[in-house]
Amino acid sequence: MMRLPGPGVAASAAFLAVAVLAAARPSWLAADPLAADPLHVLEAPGAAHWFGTDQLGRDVFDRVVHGARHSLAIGLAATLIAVTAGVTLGVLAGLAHRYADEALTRGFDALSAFPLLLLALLFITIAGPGTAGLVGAIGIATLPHYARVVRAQTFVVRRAGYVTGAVAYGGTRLRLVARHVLPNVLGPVPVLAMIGLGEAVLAAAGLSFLGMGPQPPSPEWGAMLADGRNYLRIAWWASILPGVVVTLTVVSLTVVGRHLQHRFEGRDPR
Amino acid sequence: MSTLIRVEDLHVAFAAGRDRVEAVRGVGFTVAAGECVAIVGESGSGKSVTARTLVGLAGPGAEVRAATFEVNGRDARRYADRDWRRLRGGFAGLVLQDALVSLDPLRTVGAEIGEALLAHRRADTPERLLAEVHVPEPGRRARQYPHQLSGGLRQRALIASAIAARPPLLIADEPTTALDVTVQAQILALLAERRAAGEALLLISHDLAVVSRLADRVLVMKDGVIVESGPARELLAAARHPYTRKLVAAASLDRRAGPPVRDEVVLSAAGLRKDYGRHTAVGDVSFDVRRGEVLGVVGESGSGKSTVAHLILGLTTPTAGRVTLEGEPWSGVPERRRRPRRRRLQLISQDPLSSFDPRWTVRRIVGEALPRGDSPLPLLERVGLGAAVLDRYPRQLSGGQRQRVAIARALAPRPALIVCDEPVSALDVSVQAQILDLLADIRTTDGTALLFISHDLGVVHHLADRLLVMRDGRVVEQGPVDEVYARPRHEYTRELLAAVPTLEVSP
Amino acid sequence: GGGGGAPAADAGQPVSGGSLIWGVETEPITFNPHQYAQAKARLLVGNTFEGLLTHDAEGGYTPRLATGYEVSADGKSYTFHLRGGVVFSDGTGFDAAAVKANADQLRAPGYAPAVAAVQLRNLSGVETPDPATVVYRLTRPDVLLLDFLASPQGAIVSPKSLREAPDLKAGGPALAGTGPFVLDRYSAGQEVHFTRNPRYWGERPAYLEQVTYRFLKESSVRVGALTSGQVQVIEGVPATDQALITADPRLRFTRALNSGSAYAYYLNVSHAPFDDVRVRKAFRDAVDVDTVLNAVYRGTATRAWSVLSPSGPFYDKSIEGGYGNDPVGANRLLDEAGWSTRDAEGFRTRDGKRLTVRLVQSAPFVRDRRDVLAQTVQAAVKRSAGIDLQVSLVDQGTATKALEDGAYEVFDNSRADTDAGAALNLLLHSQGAINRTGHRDRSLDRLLDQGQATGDAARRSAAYRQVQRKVVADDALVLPLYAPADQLAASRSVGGLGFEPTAGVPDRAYGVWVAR
Amino acid sequence: MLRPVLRRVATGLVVLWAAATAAYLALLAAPGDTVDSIVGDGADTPQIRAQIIDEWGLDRPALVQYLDYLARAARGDLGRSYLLHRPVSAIVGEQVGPTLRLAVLAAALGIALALVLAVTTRRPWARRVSSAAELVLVSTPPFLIGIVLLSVFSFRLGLFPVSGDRGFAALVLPAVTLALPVAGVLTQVLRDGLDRALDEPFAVTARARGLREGAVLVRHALRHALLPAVTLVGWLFGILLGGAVIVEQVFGRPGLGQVTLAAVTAKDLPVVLAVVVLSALVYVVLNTAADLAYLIVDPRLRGSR
Ligand SMILES: Nc1ncnc2c1ncn2[C@@H]1O[C@H](COP(=O)(O)OP(=O)(O)OP(=O)(O)O)[C@@H](O)[C@H]1O
Ligand SMILES: Nc1ncnc2c1ncn2[C@@H]1O[C@H](COP(=O)(O)OP(=O)(O)OP(=O)(O)O)[C@@H](O)[C@H]1O
Ligand SMILES: [Mg+2]
Ligand SMILES: [Mg+2]
Ligand code: NI
Repeated sequence: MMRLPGPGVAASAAFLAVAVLAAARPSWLAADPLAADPLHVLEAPGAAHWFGTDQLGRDVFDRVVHGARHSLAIGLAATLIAVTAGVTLGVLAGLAHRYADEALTRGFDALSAFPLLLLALLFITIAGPGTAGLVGAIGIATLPHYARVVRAQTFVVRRAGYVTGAVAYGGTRLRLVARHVLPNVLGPVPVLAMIGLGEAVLAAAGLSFLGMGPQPPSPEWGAMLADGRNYLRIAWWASILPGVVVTLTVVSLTVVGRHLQHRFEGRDPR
Repeated sequence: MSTLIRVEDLHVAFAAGRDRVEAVRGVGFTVAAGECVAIVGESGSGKSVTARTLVGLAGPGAEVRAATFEVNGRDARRYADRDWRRLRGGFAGLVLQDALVSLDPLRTVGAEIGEALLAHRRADTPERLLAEVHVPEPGRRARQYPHQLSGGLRQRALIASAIAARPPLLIADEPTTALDVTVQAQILALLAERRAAGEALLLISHDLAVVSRLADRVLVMKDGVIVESGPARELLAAARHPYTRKLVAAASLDRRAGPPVRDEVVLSAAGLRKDYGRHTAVGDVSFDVRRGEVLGVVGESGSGKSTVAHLILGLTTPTAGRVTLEGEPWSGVPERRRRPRRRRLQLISQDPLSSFDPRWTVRRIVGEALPRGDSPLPLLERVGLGAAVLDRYPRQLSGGQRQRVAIARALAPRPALIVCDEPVSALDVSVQAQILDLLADIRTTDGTALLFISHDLGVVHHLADRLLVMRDGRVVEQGPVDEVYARPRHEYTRELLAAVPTLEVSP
Repeated sequence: GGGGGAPAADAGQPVSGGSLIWGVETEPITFNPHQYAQAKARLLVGNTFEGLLTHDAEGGYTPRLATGYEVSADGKSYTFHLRGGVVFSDGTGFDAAAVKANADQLRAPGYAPAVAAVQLRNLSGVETPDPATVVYRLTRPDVLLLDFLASPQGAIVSPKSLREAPDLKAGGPALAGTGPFVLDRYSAGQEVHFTRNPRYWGERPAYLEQVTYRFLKESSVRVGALTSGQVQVIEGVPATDQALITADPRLRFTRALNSGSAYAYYLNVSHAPFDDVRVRKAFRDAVDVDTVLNAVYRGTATRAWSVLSPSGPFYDKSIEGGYGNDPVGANRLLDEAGWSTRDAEGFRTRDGKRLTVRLVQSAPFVRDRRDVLAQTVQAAVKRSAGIDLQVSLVDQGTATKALEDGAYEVFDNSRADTDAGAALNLLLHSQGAINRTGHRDRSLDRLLDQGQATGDAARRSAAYRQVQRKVVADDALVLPLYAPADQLAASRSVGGLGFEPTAGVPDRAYGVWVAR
Repeated sequence: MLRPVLRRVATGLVVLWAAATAAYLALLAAPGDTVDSIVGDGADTPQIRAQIIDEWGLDRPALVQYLDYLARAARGDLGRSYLLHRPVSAIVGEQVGPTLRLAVLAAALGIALALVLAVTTRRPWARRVSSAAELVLVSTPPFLIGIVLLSVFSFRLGLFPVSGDRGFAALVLPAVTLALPVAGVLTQVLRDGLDRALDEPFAVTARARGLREGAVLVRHALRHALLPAVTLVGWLFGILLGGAVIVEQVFGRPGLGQVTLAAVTAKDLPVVLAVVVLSALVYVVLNTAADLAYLIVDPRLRGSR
């Protein structure tokens, strides 16, 4: 039943590969993102500058490539926080007794009651603007999503025949959780996280746009967009092109993530 | 008698991407007005697809080809969407296989029936139709939602909506599966009544016994092909095709007596009771199981059979009562002390798939129950499986194979008692017989006692030494199988026995 | 009213009536003139409120609600004669008691702590010998009192509203003044609406019947609103859009330099590396300010050579061209100062420590793309001298914290005080409330005190010239960058637009009209 | 029916309290104290500081201030803004209107668009185009959409006013900006739900009764598809409120977003807390409403036979 991915999935995967390469080894693809050239300010895209130059005469393409590291790293770190904390809390809630479960669930509710932006603002007032605050805010804000999914999944697995039945083979509770519950609960998490990564990148761009992201001159995509929008009238490329890259990245992550999800579910009839 | 349906060389294929499924391959038959035709066959043989194709609902992506395809006297191959619509409900009513989920859960039963009336501009009322299919209090029921109705009532409502526009043909796909035997009998009676009223009936089932009472003609399907067909009685009396013979044999399971039972009690339950809130799932159940004995437990859905199994296994704590395992207390003992003795009790459940960790291979599943280092292969061979399945995942096995793996796993720790909760209910009849034989073998050679739970009296009769009849959480009758069958004392047992569909082979 | 700009030919002669919509960048935190803290809000305050004095084009004062004033010989008491027949828009009359009520209110605890502690620091009391005369008594000579009385904070609010307004500190329609317009509607986040005050005391009421100021924070939105005809006037035109507007025949563009101090980097001398004057000079000279400004502001910015804006009367022109853009010299100075090695990224190091200086900008107060400017300077000092300028854009709390902890080496600021002396006092005096350089210099303090003690323009000028030379050229305490300016862009049908003569910010709407 | 509602209200209160307290602690933990934020970048002397501390009672222990805050909040008194010198209830009250109008219109637009798209794009090619468009909309930063819409429809074509909250025309572009991603997500969810519902036996049965495909879609499948969409209310709320901040910024609209942004950067504690409590309140109310809606749409949850 192995099906080859369609052209959309292949293209997305290829784009992601380039993005990952850009994040890992930007110098292979682009020159110094900080090299300002006051004589070539806001030049249109062309052979010399594929994506044109920005208000300081920096090459937008170089910045976008180098920005991959910042944007993806922020998304990744935030997702990592969200997944780790969300899965831990979700499993605990799923296994816990009624009251502990209720308390945890209310906690998720209270977190969800903060729109991402408000949470981010609060976080950033504590941590100061920059990567740390951004990562923390997005991580915490997206945590309830994973926690809820994992909690529900834990409920299902916990009641599944192979878990109730496993008691009959004389396993301890801990052994049961480690051998049956956790592996089955964690199965779908990587794919969820991949789709979530796209959302995190998007959220980071939004917060950067409001000036809460990494500090200048670091080439973060959202910040580039925000800087560039002042010049939209005379230099659309400074903001639109980084924006397009953000969109492409998120689309690719979603497409590949969903493809994996479908394959995953296709193999698993539950 | 006019011909309602005539098909010749009907092919239906599903082309989903690269995996093409030829569900129906060259089927041909006719249905005349007022006639009852039955299609039987094992799961996946193409019965439902054939039925749905007759009303143009083969499914998305289906390719339908036929040499002749006449519905209502016209060539259906040239039907437009609108022609099909007029036909559906108007010419043929379809009762789908999944009766319990074939009514929209968000709409009232009355609305569902009314919809059929509206689509065909019929001046009738849902209440009257419900009354016609013998739904008590039709006025109230029409205003209720499907989930508020029992399975039998839902099936009746579905039939009511199928016959709303008075079609001359009713297609009923497995109308009695998933229903209790007593309810099954009522639905069959209702269908017989429709037929008597002059409607033609296309009845689909995997159970020969069910259709044998009703059908004029029977078509036997296997792998998308009709392997045998003919008048019902002739076919049953003198089946030519080996597959048909297998079906006939499975439908008339004979009693298979075991070796004499020793007097040693393996497990005894005394005054077991389990309450869920105010609801009593099991009340005052007492019995003993002796070494090598098969104790059958029968009763309709919800009568507390599975709850008893869980109480015995120590998976739930009884509200009252005691379980003793091999002479020592079993219930009310801390789990820590119970753990070493757990191997003495094993479980085979109705749905083996859910009892396996989906990420584990067969090797690991069976190996877990064995002492470290022992190979699972001898056990698998014992249950009729080979090395080929060792590295497969549960989802890569057929239903019968899964149940065999489950049996192998249950045998691994050499238990004193295996609790079998509906072990064959989800299996095809032909496979059912094999699994039952395997269980009978095990009990004979190993002397393992079985607590055998089933709603199917035929199956229990085949295997059990003694019988426990449950209703509403209570034991209404208990005794040696032959005795209970021959002289049922309780009213409910009599009802159960009467409802069991039996092959009417003799002319 | 001091309408500066000449009537434009397009708009013809002044006409009375009509209404105007004006897009402004900043929504005031408060409409109470006493609480005024945003230069960008000045044009709004002036519509409703007036002080005893106002500035003239030469940096002196002309009477407004006063008809004249005398200063005592010791410079410690100022007597004002008040204009008669002036009424507040709530109908109450303007007199000496009203002036005194305002002064008292300003010094009431918790009302306007900044005014009480800075501008009125030397005020001992206000006396009202008769309803048309007010005497301000000072503890020591302080000419800046006059500047205060010409400033928005010195404006006179109807005593009745001081007593009765529900949200006194926030201001709004409940606060009555004597100005040519009455604030009658305020929708937060959106706009503020004024109608003409028919009983205005001046020679004529305002031309416009109504004027609406819309708060359009995004510069692109502001310009878009003007070019698409949704507003007739905007202020705060970003450099990138100025060419676009000057090229549009339907629009007119004007700009004026603000008064007060230039936008400059103040260097923190209280710890390394800027405790060494050589490093300060190197930093100052490593920047090619003209090129940097050109890149950021595309030729629209006016370079500042001094700590003061070139528009003011105390500006020392002789300082121009005397320093700066000398990478060779800068590198030599750094070598001398011991920062002679370089690390992998090309930054200078000394004893293994990188030559890092930090600039902390508070996001809510960044304007004119000063964040972008900072990045350009950052690139410049890295390239030409290997200095690592770290710029962080933070919230107000974090910025204040950094300043308190001394966790900065560069502090950026510009002040739009009408009297440049006030700005210098705050920024450079040892006791200055925003002296962030950590510089304590007796001789500098003495010069600043001299400048504040006398009303004689020539003597003040002399003192302030010395100050400028000292802090910029000699001590390299300050790296001046540009002179803040205000811009106006308007449809050609709008006449009478202009800037306040001394402050250099857009003037109130008194002299503005719209051609039919 | 009463018990679950009471339970929800109780848990809602807990959520409210937790949110308010979390925000309080967060601001307390932020660098720089309250006095700093009130001083801003203005003049700063010990004298000024003393006056400020006295005026706001900042010398009391943090716990006392917190309890005092809670007590007053419980009575509906949200205090006064440090920065704007006005009652918080007035500030927030003024700004709720524009944000609410924006959010409601955007939600309505998004939902309507999603319904239309999900129902009309059932044919394979239309579906493919629509799915791709949804994915792009969902994946594009909302401010990018806003900026592009603004440039094209307001600056270039002059069809809509640039900014502000004057009448319906000014609301169109911001609402569309906000509605597009919402529609993207909802369409995906609805389409999934429709696909699943149309495969269900009851849908096949409905067809077998002779119903038109359209009738099956609208009368049967749509309701089932709506159920999972209802659970998205919490998400919708987040995206609308969060998105509103950005949209208000881009379009220069008044609203809670602007107030929040300003209040947090200036550490204007009373305003921040009011916004937090308000948003938690809306969240709780919406979710309760969603639960009740679920009860209404899905008879299976009403229990009792
Ligand atoms: N829509 C579909 N797409 C692809 N394959 C299908 C589809 N519907 C049915 N099939 C395949 O067609 C074959 C026949 O299915 P069908 O449902 O007719 O079996 P059946 O005889 O009714 O079995 P059962 O007794 O389990 O109901 C099966 O292999 C099934 O997987
Ligand atoms: N965990 C539980 N909580 C509440 N009620 C339960 C629980 N488990 C079972 N019941 C109830 O107890 C009764 C007996 O259930 P049980 O599963 O034992 O029936 P059964 O005879 O096995 O039926 P079936 O043939 O359908 O499997 C039912 O009414 C069921 O609803
Ligand atoms: Mg079937
Ligand atoms: Mg059961
Ligand atoms: Ni980089």
